[in-house]
Order: sequence, then C-alpha cells, then structure tokens
Amino acid sequence: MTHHTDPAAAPAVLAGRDLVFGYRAGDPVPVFSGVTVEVPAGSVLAVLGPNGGGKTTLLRLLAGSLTPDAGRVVLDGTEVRPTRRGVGELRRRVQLVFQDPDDQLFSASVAQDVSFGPLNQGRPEPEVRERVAWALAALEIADLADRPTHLLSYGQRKRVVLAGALAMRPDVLVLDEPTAGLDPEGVEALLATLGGLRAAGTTLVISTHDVDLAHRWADHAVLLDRRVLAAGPARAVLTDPALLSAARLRPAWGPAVGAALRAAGAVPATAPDPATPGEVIRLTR
Amino acid sequence: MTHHTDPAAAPAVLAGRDLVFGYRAGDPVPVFSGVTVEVPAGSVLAVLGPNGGGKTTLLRLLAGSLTPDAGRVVLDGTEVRPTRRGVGELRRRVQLVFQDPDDQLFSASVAQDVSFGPLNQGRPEPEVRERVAWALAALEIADLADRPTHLLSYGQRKRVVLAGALAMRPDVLVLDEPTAGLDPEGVEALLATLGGLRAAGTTLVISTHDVDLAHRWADHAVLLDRRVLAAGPARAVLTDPALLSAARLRPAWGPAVGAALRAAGAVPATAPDPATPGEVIRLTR
Amino acid sequence: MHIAEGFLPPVHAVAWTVAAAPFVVHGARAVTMAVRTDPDAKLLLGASGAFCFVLSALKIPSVTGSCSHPTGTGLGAVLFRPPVMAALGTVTLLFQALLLAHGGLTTLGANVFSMAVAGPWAGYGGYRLVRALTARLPETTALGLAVFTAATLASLSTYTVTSLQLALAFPDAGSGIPGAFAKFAAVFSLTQIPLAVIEGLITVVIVRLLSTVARDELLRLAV
Amino acid sequence: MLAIDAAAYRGPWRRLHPAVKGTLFGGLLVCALVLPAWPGAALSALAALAAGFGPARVPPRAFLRAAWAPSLFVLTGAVTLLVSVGGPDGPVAWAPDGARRAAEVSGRAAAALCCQLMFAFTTPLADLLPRLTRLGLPAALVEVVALTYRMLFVLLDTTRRIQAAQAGRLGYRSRAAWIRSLGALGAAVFVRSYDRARRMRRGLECRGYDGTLTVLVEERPVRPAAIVAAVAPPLLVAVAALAAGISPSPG
Repeated sequence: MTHHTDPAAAPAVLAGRDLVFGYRAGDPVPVFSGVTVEVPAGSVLAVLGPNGGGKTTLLRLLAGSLTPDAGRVVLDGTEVRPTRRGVGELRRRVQLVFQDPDDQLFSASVAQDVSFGPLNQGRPEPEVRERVAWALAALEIADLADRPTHLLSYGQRKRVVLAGALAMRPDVLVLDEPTAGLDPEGVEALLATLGGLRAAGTTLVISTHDVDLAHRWADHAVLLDRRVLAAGPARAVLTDPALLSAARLRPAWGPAVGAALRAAGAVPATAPDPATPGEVIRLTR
Repeated sequence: MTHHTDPAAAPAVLAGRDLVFGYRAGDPVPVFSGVTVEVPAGSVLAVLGPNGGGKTTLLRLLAGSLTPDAGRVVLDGTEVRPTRRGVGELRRRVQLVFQDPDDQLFSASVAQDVSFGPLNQGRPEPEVRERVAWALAALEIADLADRPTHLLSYGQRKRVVLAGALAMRPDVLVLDEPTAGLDPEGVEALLATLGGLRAAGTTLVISTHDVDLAHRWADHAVLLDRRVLAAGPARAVLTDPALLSAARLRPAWGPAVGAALRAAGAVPATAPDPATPGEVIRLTR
Repeated sequence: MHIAEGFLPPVHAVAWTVAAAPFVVHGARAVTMAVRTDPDAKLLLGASGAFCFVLSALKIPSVTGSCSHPTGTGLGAVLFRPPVMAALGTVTLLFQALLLAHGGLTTLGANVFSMAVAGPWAGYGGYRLVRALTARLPETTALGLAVFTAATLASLSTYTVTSLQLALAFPDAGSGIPGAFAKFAAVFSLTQIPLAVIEGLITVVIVRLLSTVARDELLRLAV
Repeated sequence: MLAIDAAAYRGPWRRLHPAVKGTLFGGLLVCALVLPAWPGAALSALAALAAGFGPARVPPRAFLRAAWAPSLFVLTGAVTLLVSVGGPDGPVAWAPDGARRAAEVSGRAAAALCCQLMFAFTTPLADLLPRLTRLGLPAALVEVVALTYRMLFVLLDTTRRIQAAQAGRLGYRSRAAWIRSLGALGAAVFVRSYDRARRMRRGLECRGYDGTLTVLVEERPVRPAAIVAAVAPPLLVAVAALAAGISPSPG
C-alpha cells in the first residue's frame, strides 16, 4: 500500500479503520478487507478502482448502509456503535446517493420525495417545508417541485435524489458514480452544483473510474481494489502510472498532456495541467 | 446540417431516410424528425449526441424495434416494408443490443438464453448448438455457458447479451452505449472483442457520448440532437469543435493533444493523434 | 403462515393437495388463456409472479420482534383476480419452499389452499363488498377502505384456515377439533393478528401511490 | 443473492441429474413421513445430513440459517400438542401422551425438513424448471414460471437497493415510517416489475420473440447406476427402521 503523507489535511470528519466486509454466505463476491480511509473535513475525496473492487461497498459502509464484519467507522473522532442509535446518527450526518436515481425515488411527486428524509427525522412540518424548498433551490430544480417523479429526465432525477439527501442537512455527502449516465453537458452542470455545495462547506466523497474527473476535482484520492492500493493527495496518487495500472485504471489525460506540453516548451514550465481538451485546443490557436 | 462527403465509403448496407418519430402522446420526449443516416458496409458508425437527443430512438428504428411515423429504413438498397415479414427480416439481419443487459436476458441459463434467437430463426438443433458454442467463444465466455444469469457480473451479462445477438449471425450489430457502466479494463476488453467482429466483417453501429471513444474507434460519425447536425468520416466530424459544441459534446482529447504536440514540435508533423494518455506519457519519457 | 415440511400427516397432505388442485388448475387455465390471446401477457405474468414473490419476502415490523412477512395475497387478488392469483400464489409458494425454506413440498397443497385460494378469495370478496357499500364515498376513501379490508381479510383468513388445517390434523385429546383449533389459533394469533392489520395499512399506502404513479396499469388491471 | 440458490449452483452435486437427487432426498422424505418415527425419521434425517454435508458439501452455516424459520414453526406447533383444552381435566391441562406426540411430530417434521433443504441446497431451480413440461404442465405455464424465476432476481436486487436508500434516509426508524416506507417500496416494485416486462418484450422482439420462449435444453442422460445409488439409502433406512420395529425393543 502506498501512503502519500499529506501534512495539510484537515482532521477527518469521517473515517473507516480496518474495515472488513464479506458478502453473506453463498454470494460470489469475495471479501474486502483491512480497508482504512480518512475523509478530511471540507474536502473532496475520490474513491477509484475497477468494478468489483469494492467502491460501492466502501461507500455504503461509510454511510451506515452496511455494517462491517470487522473494523470501525469513526465519525468526528468517535467510533460509531453498531446500535440503532449509533447507526441512525451516522446515517443522518452522512448521506449516501446511489448511482441509479430510480432506486431512490419512491414517492409520487418531487417535493414529497425530498420531504421523506426530514419527515423521518421527526422535524416539524414548517421546518420540513423550508428544508425542501432550500434543497430544491440548491439543486436549481425549484420549478420541478410538483412534478411526478416518473416523468422526469435522467439528469433531473439525479438532481431530485441529491436534493433528497441534501434536505437531511448532512455533513458529508457520499456519491456513488455521480456522473455515470450523464452526457458531457450534464456532467458539467452537476459538477457546478457540487462545487457550490463544496464551497458551502459540505464534505464530499465520490466514487468513479474516471481518473480525469478525480484529478480535476478531488483533493484526496483512494485507489481501491479489494484493499487500499494507495491513498493521499489526489495530485500525487493520480499521476503515478504504476499505481494506476495496479488499480487497473487508465492514466488521466490532463497531467500526461500537461507534462508533455511543458517538456516540449509549448507552455511555460510552471503552467498547470489542462483540465479539458478545450484548454488544449485554445493553446494551439 | 453539415455533410462531409466521403468518397471512399462502401455502399450502405443499412440506411434510414427522413425518419420521423414522436413518442406516444403523454410521453415527455418530443419529436425527432427528418433524420437520414447511412451505414456503410463493413465499417463502424458512431452515433453521438446529448441525452434526449434521440440516439436510442434512431438505433431502435434502424433495427426494427420501432416503426417510424414517416420515412424509410432501407436494407441492402431495398426499402423495409412495415409488414411482419419485412420487419422480421430486418430484425434478423440487424441485431440491437440494449444498454441494460437485463432487458434482454430472460433465461436463468446462459447457453439457453443464447439459443433463443437461432431457434426463433427456425434453425435445426445441431446448428443452434454449434452457433451457441461459436457465439460464446467469440465473446470469450465459453466457461459461463451453464452459469445462472443472475449470478453474473454486469460486464459478464453484457457479453452474454452480445453473444445472444451474435448467435443470430446478423450483418449489422447495433449497440446502445456498449461501454456504459464498464470500467477502463472492461472497456478495453470489449473493444478488443468488437475489433475481432469488425475484422471478421460485421458492420457495427454504436451510440455513445464519449467523443474520444468514437474518434479512436469509428470510421463514420453522426451527430444527433433531435436532428442530424453532422454526418461523415469520424476524423472530420469529431475534430470540429464548433460542430461538437452544437451537439452539446466535449471535444476529444486525442486530436486536440495531437495537434498541440505537432504544433509544438514535440512529435513529427505527420505523427498520428494519440489514442490514450499512455501514448502521451511514453512521449515524455 | 407456512406449514413446514413434514408437519402434516401424509393423508392430510394429500387431501389438501386434492382440495387445492381444482383452484390451481382453474388458475393455470386462466393464465394459459391470457397468454394465448396476448403474447405480452407472458412477460407481464412473469413480472407479476416475481412481484408477488418479492412482496412476500419483505420484512415487516411485528410485535414479537421476530421477522414476519406479509402474505401479499390480498393485494395480489385485487390486482390480478383470485383465479390468476391461485396460479401465481402456487408459483410463489413453490419458490418460497425451494429458495427460502418457507413451507414445504409435501405441505405445498395445504399452504396453497390457505394462501393462494382461501386468502385471495376472502380478500377479493371483502374488496368487492366494501366497494359496493361505499359507492357513494369519495373514490380515495372508498378504495382505501376496500383495499384495507381485502389485505386484512386475506391475511386473517389464511391464518384461520391454517389453524383449521392444523386442528384437523392434530385434534385435541379432550375437546377434539374445536379445542385444537382454539389452541392453534391462540398460539399463532400473537403474531398473525397484528400482522394482518399492518399488512392492511401497507397495502393502502401501496394502492394510494399506485393510483397516482401507475394509473394506466391499474386501469388495465381494472382495479 | 439467495443463499440456498447460490449454494445449489456452486455445489459439487450440481452436475447430477435432478431425478437422481429427487430420488435420494424424496425417498428419504417419504421414509421420514411414513415409517415409525423412531427410528425411521431419525435414520432418514441422518442419511440426508450425511449425504448433504458429506459428498454434496452443503455449507452448514447457510443450512442452519435456512432451517431456523421453519424450525420455529415446528416448535410452536408442537408446543400446542403438549396441552389439552376444555377436557374433563379443566380448561387447560397437560395432554395425556402429549409429550410423546409432540416429540413424534417435531421429530418427523425436523427429519422431513432436512430432506427438503438438502434437495433445495443441491438442485438449482434452473435445472428443474425446464423439466416441468415432462410432468405434463403446459409449456406456456412453464415459461411463465421460468420468467418469474429470472425476474425475481432482478426485482429482488431493485428491492434491496430501494430499501437501502430508504434506510439511509431513516425510513425504518419508527413503526409509522416503516409502514410508509414499505408502502412506497411495494408501489415502486410494482411499477418496476411492469416496466421490466415491457422492456424485456422490447429486448426479446429484436431476437425474434413471437410469443413463445423456446430454448435449447441440454439433455443430460440419467445414468441407471446413479438412480440405483440414489434408491439405496432410502431403501436401507426403510429396512433398518422396519427391522427395528419387528425386533423386540429393549426395555
């Protein structure tokens, strides 16, 4: 395992320590073991790895949606007890958004769906209403409030699900493959929205196998393939071709191109890596 | 509409002319109209466009899974009649593979599922058995033959569906977002398999919003956003930033980087565009 | 409430199989007819069967703290009608026996009689009756009442028939079959009666939601 | 996804013809039900467990977990046999012979349960379903059953994900929330099941679906030697139990 030390990291708001998880007897997916991750407060952590490497399992363990067979989940320095109360508190403060929005939309209308969480928290009605309005506004979908959920486009449904999680006012938002299935425009719009949440102080954990996205967007990165292959600042972890290939991932374009252009003298030696092909095109104009 | 003429193109094995389709009343997706595409024999055609732009609709129309409200589908120069017989012949020769493998897997056993198509074609049993074995071998999943479908991974199920389509020995294979949901390793493995089919003479139509994939892999490209924005050789269509932006797509890295490196003198002026970031990294070593 | 494998004497197991057979054959015929007239029906019936199985595998809160499952037969009877439900229920029970060890193979006939025949018919009867009686009430209220009645009645009648089946097999030494019925009914009432009420409430929520998000399907099923 | 099903596909007995396993465990099941409970049921149970945990390598933990719920039913049912109500000895009294009856009934049921479970743990449903037509069931009906089997896994997967999402938003914290969540879940699963059916029709049409779902079932011949081997244990159990019944019991 490679650990790049990161002196600048904030204290972890959420952490998993030595997590072990094996699906129930008979299931074909084997064990995932000894996984330790730290989620520094106020930052974006990207979890990368191949399919079947345990990304979703790790996210679900961190959000209290699965109980580890061994190891601990630590919230704000305190170990989460595997009791109703402990797990309830973890779930409230750490909200998980699954990949497929259809798995999370089960009410008739958008506003009803978004109110599901706050109502379960036992909040009084005016507060629930206020939270729903706020969450819909944060996702820029206030106009969809009264729409039936099954008539929305895929991108809209993704936003409604995010609003539903946000309405719980979590400290940490955990997103499983948030950009999967979105077209480039949808990806950019979602990233802009997530950028707003990040600026407002929400800690984000995202899983992806898009190294370019992680490199451009995350502060910290974890490479996971049934165990942690590397963890540390995104810039260090995601530019090491050997590490990426060990995690069965493809290197990112951004840093590769940046290095090549700097080496060729096409850009100054201090120029940052391009984040999009558009930036490269502007160079050659 | 931009049409890059393509003098080297083979005659179209399949074409859609002036296709019009409006989803049934009440559905939110609006009309798609006046769409004309040509699928040259033995090549790879990529259909690109934003979500909701009609990629899946076009693929379904071409494969006889939807009947156009107006316009014609032409197979080998002959118009497909909207009769049982006409559509049956189209469906036999043009096989559509949907994005979600669970839409097409109905049997609990892999080999049984793959045998469904050839049996419907009225093939005798020994031939069906031989075709099933051949299709499973072509997809490199011969070892899964008697596995239960529900215990397969997503990537494996995608391959089984492809084998089911291939066992019908189609002339054209139409794939809706074939790489969606696969990790980089899975994408490469699938492309290698599809490359084999292509080399063996199967015409391929794929939809995607990954411009890099299309640029690297397709001979021809169509940009679709409820109407055809551009059509022609992939190299021409997919390197035009204005066209791509009209189709709400992002430019590809490969051609952008190739141009920048050539301009900077980092590679010879005749060097091809890099297909992967790995090739760029090798340059700077 | 599934009678476990081997719990009934062989003669009773056979007798209940014979008793359930005509209903199941009738249901199977209804299914085959539906499939013959409409090829789409095959896939819809397969999906409905899977829905019934998944419904009966849900865990619902119970007083005893043990894990309980809804029967789903009341909802199934309202959505698919009792004859089709006899066939789908039999498939569900067969799968439950082989995939979950809920109920047995020799006791399949007895379980089919209580859960795929008696339950759906009682539930559907209740549903029709309440629908007729509440024709003047607003539709949402009337539908809610009818569905609650159907689900609760289906669950309760399943429980009653099962108790009766056990009483017939194991008459009380002192008071015979009525005494045995009282005993079995009392022992299982602890879990089954609250369960019936909760299942009724859940079913109302389901149908309320369906009447907004799946109106077309409900119309097609003529609920 | 379902422990019994997964074990049945992975076990070493998967290759055996279902008829062989049916003969073995079915025969033992009949022995458990019709022979004198002692020692018939005990011997049947022993034979089923020996075959299951021995050569068939059924995972014991999964077996115990599956046996739990039906055992609870058997115990609850047997307890009621211990007492008698409304008889001459008062409203509630110990039933004469109650303990023996309860022991016999629960012994038989436990033995039968072992046979049933061992059959289920070694025989995948996918091997069983195509052979239902042999029993004279109409092909259309068997196709519906097979589709149900395939679709239930897709739906079960959906159900678990929806339930996890609801739990994440505290949907199972109180009883009222639980009922609300299950109701929403039931409705969502119904809608999804119909959607699945429609999408599958669309997918199958491309492969020439015209109303029948014919597939090629690989015929596995039943080896007579295997059938003989499967008949032997039930036969031996029957002979042993009957012999024990004839010989004077000690004490």
